[in-house]
Amino acid sequence: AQAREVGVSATEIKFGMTVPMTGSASLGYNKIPGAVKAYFDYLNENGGVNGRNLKLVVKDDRYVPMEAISKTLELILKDKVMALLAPLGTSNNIAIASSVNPGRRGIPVLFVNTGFSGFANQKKYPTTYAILPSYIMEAKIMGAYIKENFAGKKLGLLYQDDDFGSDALAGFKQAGIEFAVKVPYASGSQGTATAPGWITKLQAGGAEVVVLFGVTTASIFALSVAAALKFAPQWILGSVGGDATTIKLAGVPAGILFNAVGSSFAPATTDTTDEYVKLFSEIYAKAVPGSAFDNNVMVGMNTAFITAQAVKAAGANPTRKSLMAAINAKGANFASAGLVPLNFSSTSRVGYNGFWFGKYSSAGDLKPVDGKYVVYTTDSGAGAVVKSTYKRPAMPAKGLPN
Amino acid sequence: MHKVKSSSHLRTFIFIGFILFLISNRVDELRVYQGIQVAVYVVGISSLILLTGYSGQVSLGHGALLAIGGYSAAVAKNIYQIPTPLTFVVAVLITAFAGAILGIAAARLSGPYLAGTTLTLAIAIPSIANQFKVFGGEQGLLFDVGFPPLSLGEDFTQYKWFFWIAAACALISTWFVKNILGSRYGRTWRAIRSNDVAAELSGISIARSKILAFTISAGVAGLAGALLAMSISTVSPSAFPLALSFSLLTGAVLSGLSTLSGVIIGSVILVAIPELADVVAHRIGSSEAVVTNLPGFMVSALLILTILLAPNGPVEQMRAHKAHKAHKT
Amino acid sequence: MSLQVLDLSVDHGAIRALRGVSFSVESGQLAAVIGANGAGKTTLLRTLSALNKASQGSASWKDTNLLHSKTEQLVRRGISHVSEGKAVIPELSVLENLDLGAIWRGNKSESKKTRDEIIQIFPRLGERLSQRAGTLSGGERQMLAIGRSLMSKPELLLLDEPSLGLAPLVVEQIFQTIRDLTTSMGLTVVLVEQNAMGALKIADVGVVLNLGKVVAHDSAKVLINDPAVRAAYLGY
Amino acid sequence: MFQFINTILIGITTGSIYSLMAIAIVLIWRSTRVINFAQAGLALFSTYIGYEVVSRIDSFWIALPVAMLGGALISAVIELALMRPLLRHTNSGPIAAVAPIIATLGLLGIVRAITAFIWGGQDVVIKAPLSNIGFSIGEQTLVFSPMKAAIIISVLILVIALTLVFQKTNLGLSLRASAFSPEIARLSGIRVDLIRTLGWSLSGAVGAVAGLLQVANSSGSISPDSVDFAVLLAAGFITAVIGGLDSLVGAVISGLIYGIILSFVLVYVSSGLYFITPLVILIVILILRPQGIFGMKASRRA
Amino acid sequence: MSTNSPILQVRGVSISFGGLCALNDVYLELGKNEVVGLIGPNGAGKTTLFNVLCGLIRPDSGSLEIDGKKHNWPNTDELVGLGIARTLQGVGLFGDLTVLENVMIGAQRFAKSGLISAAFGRNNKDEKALREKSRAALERVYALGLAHRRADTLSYPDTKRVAIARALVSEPKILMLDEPAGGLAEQDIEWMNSLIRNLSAQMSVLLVEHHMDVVMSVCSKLYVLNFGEVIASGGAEKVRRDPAVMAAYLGTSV
Ligand SMILES: Nc1ncnc2c1ncn2[C@@H]1O[C@H](COP(=O)(O)OP(=O)(O)OP(=O)(O)O)[C@@H](O)[C@H]1O
Ligand SMILES: Nc1ncnc2c1ncn2[C@@H]1O[C@H](COP(=O)(O)OP(=O)(O)OP(=O)(O)O)[C@@H](O)[C@H]1O
Ligand SMILES: [Mg+2]
Ligand SMILES: [Mg+2]
Repeated sequence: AQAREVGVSATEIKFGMTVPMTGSASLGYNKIPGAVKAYFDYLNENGGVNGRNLKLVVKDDRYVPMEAISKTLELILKDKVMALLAPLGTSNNIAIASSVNPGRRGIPVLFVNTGFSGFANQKKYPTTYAILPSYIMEAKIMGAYIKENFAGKKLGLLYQDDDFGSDALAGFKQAGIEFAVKVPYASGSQGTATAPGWITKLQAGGAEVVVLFGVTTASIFALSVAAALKFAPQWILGSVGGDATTIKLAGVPAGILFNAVGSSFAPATTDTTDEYVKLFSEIYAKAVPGSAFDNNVMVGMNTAFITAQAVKAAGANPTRKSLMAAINAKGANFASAGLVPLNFSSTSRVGYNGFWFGKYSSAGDLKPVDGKYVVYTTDSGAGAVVKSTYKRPAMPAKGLPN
Repeated sequence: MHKVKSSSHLRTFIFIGFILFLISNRVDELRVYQGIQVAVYVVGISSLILLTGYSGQVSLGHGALLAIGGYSAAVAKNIYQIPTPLTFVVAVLITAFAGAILGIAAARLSGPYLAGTTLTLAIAIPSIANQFKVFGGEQGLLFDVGFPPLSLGEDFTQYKWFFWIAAACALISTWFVKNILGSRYGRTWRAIRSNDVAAELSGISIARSKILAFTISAGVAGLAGALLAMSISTVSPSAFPLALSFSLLTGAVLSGLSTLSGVIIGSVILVAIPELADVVAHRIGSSEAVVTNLPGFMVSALLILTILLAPNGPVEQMRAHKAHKAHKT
Repeated sequence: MSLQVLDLSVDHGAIRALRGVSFSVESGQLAAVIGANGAGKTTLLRTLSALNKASQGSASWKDTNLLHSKTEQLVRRGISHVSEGKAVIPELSVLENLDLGAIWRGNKSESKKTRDEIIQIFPRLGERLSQRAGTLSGGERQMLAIGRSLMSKPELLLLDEPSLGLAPLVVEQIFQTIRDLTTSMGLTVVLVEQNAMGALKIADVGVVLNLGKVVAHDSAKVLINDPAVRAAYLGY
Repeated sequence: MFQFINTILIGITTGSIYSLMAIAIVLIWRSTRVINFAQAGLALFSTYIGYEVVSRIDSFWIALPVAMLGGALISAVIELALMRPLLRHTNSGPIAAVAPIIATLGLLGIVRAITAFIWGGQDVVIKAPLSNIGFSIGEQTLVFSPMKAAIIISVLILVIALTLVFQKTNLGLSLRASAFSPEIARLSGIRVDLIRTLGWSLSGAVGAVAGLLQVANSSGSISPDSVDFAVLLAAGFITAVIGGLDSLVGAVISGLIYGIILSFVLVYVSSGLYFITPLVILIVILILRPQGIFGMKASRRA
Repeated sequence: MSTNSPILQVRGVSISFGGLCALNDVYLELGKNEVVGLIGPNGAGKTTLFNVLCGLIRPDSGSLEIDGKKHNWPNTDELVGLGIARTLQGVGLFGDLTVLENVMIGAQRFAKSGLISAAFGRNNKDEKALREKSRAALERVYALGLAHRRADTLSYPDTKRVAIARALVSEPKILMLDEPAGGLAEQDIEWMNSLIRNLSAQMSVLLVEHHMDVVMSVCSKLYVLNFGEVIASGGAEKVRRDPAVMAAYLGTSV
């Protein structure tokens, strides 16, 4: 047998992930590793991939670039992982890319966990694969949706006062959306002290439709304060901050969400009729008892699922090269929980490129309007927003890579 | 305290440099990178020892000064295309200037009031990056020192290059700081700390000395910031969290506030502990919750133990211990 | 025998400050402890009020063992100590400093009465009740320190160089006051003094310390006339 | 106009909670001359204790005293086991100023970790005992609800109670004496060790109230890494410093000032300035009064 | 009255704290190589006057002349420059510095090398010079043996020696001593007397003291303060017999 690739042994393949497990930035995200492991374990119980188990090594970077880098180096040099999997955070990923430079080392960076569009740039990041639709895409699409459904209404926007927000603003601008009230908040400031301020502003501005384009905690505080102030506009929640499970867990009365518009690329975590949600939530419940099945878990497990297919597609003796080649060649056709298409190809590192819209039920669950998913797709550039006819292929048997 | 024969110091420092050079050729890239981190901490901590240990001004926000240094370097390089070596100088100068201004305010503040101000500074400074576009927002700015000169050979890695730069800077700045602390300036600061009226009666201008201390300390911190930026090739708000300021203070205490000799110890511990803690945690860690939180727990515990058992740092502790032994016999 | 000190030795780390000190004071008596700088006078007093730990020997007041109790307990047993060098709290006002002395009684009206009596003795303090103690003059601080300890209505009073920094006139007054307190209130006093003459003049008994040892222990009269003592400590 | 009123109300409620945090810090500062950076951590821990009670017998108003008791006990233990020996041998040299800071920072880390060990990293929710729905005036709704009213009232009660205790008893004087000069305090018959422990436990109890009210005031979720408590850490310290560290009144007033200014900046200037405003407030105030609004100037005399 | 022109002269110094008038129209003259005593009851204003002279307190009114030249009240840190050195009532050594370092602080006005040369370790010559000066000063107070002890381990009398050495090393024209004999036992007082006496060969001395025997044995001239006012001044013997002084300060004995 020829020399095996780094991180690949006869019995297992190692992946490495850096993610904030502690510290203020860790909220919610610290469930992702558990989710990935949950799926990997399930997969391994069912024979793994070509007889090899998939293993995840997790490092806590506390959301600090300096640590993200040293942890990444540990993963590469000490733990000898085959590829980096879903490293989290825009600035951390930029730091890793430019300092550790996996590109030059030929180490795959699969499915970076950020909506920053830049990582799809193949020249700059030759081994990096994005997966989340970019914030710009989301804003463009949401813009189109608003035009279509809420034309002429007075619009309000809550957004994060950093790149996440500025991408959003750029996207809405492209979509030609004008907001009557724009409320920025400093990332990390969302809380009891600030939320009432947002709402009074939106109220004073007389917003009829309010877009919550922040993180989940921001949505939570905005919604609960709005309830307290009897402010009930038409809510539209972005995918980042629209996770029904988390919102409800945080004690926001379900009633408030009723009829709010939500968007996502994955099925709603509360939609148990969805085959993926059903399977994943079962697996997760067994693996991490007592922990709620929320969006982060959903995305985490989905990422693991896609990774497994990539490994499978990379052949009997997968190498870093063959792994990336496999994604380039077959990535677009990988099965996934996503309700929008994947766009991997030899020339594209873009993962999901669209969203579907639905409404929150009286129970506070995000459901497609009268049962069918309305999916829009676009790109991070000047491209138009198109209603997609994409139909998600059925889930392979037992949710294992075929 | 301890007299300074700077000439012999110079030799020691050159010797250390040579050792480091040899080491850097033996160890793997990870260790080299950690070497860079150590160097960054050495510079940062020595700056803090000068300010807090000698001139008695407690700074809870030294990370902010590092941030200023890092951003100055990055802006100087990206926007004004200043040649790389100069960017470090720029970082030092600009941060020193900022330090001088801070020092003017600080000179009027006592203990907790200064601590409070510096703390808020550490919270505020990084978030400024999102207010002005030049600082590149959350993604921050790239700071690319460039590849090692080819003359050093093909297999000469980026990090080894960074390490050489960082180590050189660290050695030089530590040598400067050591000399200054050993000179009448260091003596003056200690005098003020122990009795300001008496110091003033001896012809010392308290405000001026304190501001001077803040300026020098800031300059050194600026260098640390630039080096940090180099090591991660970027600057971004999240690179200078409040935790960084606390780590530096921790490192200063682990090194021993009253002398520079222990600075390397503190820095190494800062870098080594998280990794060790990780290993230990995975050894004994049963549940997920334990594995993720044990490292933090151990670092904090170590901190408290040090302050309980060796409040003046290992070096002083050994010195005291020796003295004690000598006394017994 | 009310105050009993037997074979008392005290160390400051390496330095042995007291070496087998023994003496005793009847209740109602005024004992003067004199000796050169570094003789161990302060150490003696500090040990008697449990501020320093003894390495051997014993010391008792009435039926209280002084070496095995806490300072604050001793105060509550009527033992009060004016430590060396203007023992006041600079950040507090004169009034607060005084009240401190009687705080453990928790009886405000009574402590007010005592305060007035003390102000009788040191009128200057009365004029300055609201002034921060840190801004008092050296002598005023000394007065305040003594006043504070009197506030606790002690039976045994330990005074460490009360005349330090006081004007001759005031020194006289203070010595007189101490004498009166002893005779009128039946107070027992141990008075450590550099001003050996002044001290011995008002004292009943005297203890002479040198390098941590008791070199003489006798009635004050005898000591005053002892040529050796005169030569060494009275300066003529 | 209406927005104006609401902005003030926001400032008052958040500010009043900061005041509590500041008071907790002041109490410890007064009794031991230590700034307790673990305060927010301890408050969080006590809040979790309260959560345990609520989740068992579902009564916030019983959880409150229990949490206070818990906070008091823990703080007492910390004072006895950690701070006392620490201060005993770090009372001179440069370390003296830094040791307490380091120790309490370390404490913060430990408390956080232990909290995470016990209750895990995820959110738990404490339901607010009263409605958070604001009172309405005609069309409009105030940022002022039964819950917020209750919060302000409890803060008032607590502050008044403390002030009374300090006035009626000599506790205040004993605390300060023990802090400024333990030896002289002892020589005055004050049980210094007891007093210091008392100072810490009082502060622990107050911190617990701050924690629970904070949660009741917000969406109700807590986690070891809760942003709100990270904010409490800074806000409490900053307000305590602004207030001058030595007076309860100072803590309360500066808490309110801080809360109100902040909410006005956020509403009328820009929410982006959230992290910069405190610095500006602090610098402006300290330039005018280096010893804080109610702090007293150290008089310097040879 | 001193025949030689005064080296230090203050007139009409007044200051009040709140209601209390601590100094009221106080005047004082110090001749070259003269030892002048400032005495008076507790709280008379002696230390306050010292503090005014040292710029620790700004007076409400009053004028200052040094060497016959008018001067506005100096900042504390300018004193040594003007050739004035002072010891503190509560000694005030730098506890965690060695005795030698303590004195070197006083000698620093003679330092030449700046920050840069210090940073490059080019200040050895300078340091050596300071060290020599300081040793000399310690020599003069018979404390050279203590040079390398930490200041806070000294016995009380020794701290007083070092404090004076630290003042001397700056080579002052005027030396101000606040209660130099306070807390000293007879033997040490003797020594202090002789030291002060032969200091007056090189400089003028202004001292506050309650020990009358010290005052009488070293001072040629006395000023008596009471309630912030000069109630008597002039030759030591004359002043001492002044009934007002007796009543206000000395009392019957001594
Ligand atoms: N805290 C201490 N540490 C070390 N040595 C000490 C300490 N306190 C006192 N000493 C030493 O113990 C001896 C006795 O000191 P003590 O202060 O009791 O003498 P004293 O008679 O009070 O002197 P003085 O008359 O100056 O007050 C001296 O040699 C002194 O140096
Ligand atoms: N900052 C101040 N506020 C109020 N009163 C003050 C202040 N400073 C000094 N005083 C008062 O002014 C008077 C003079 O004080 P000063 O210290 O000069 O007296 P002194 O002559 O040195 O007395 P002693 O011989 O006891 O040291 C004292 O009554 C003192 O209480
Ligand atoms: Mg003594
Ligand atoms: Mg005086």
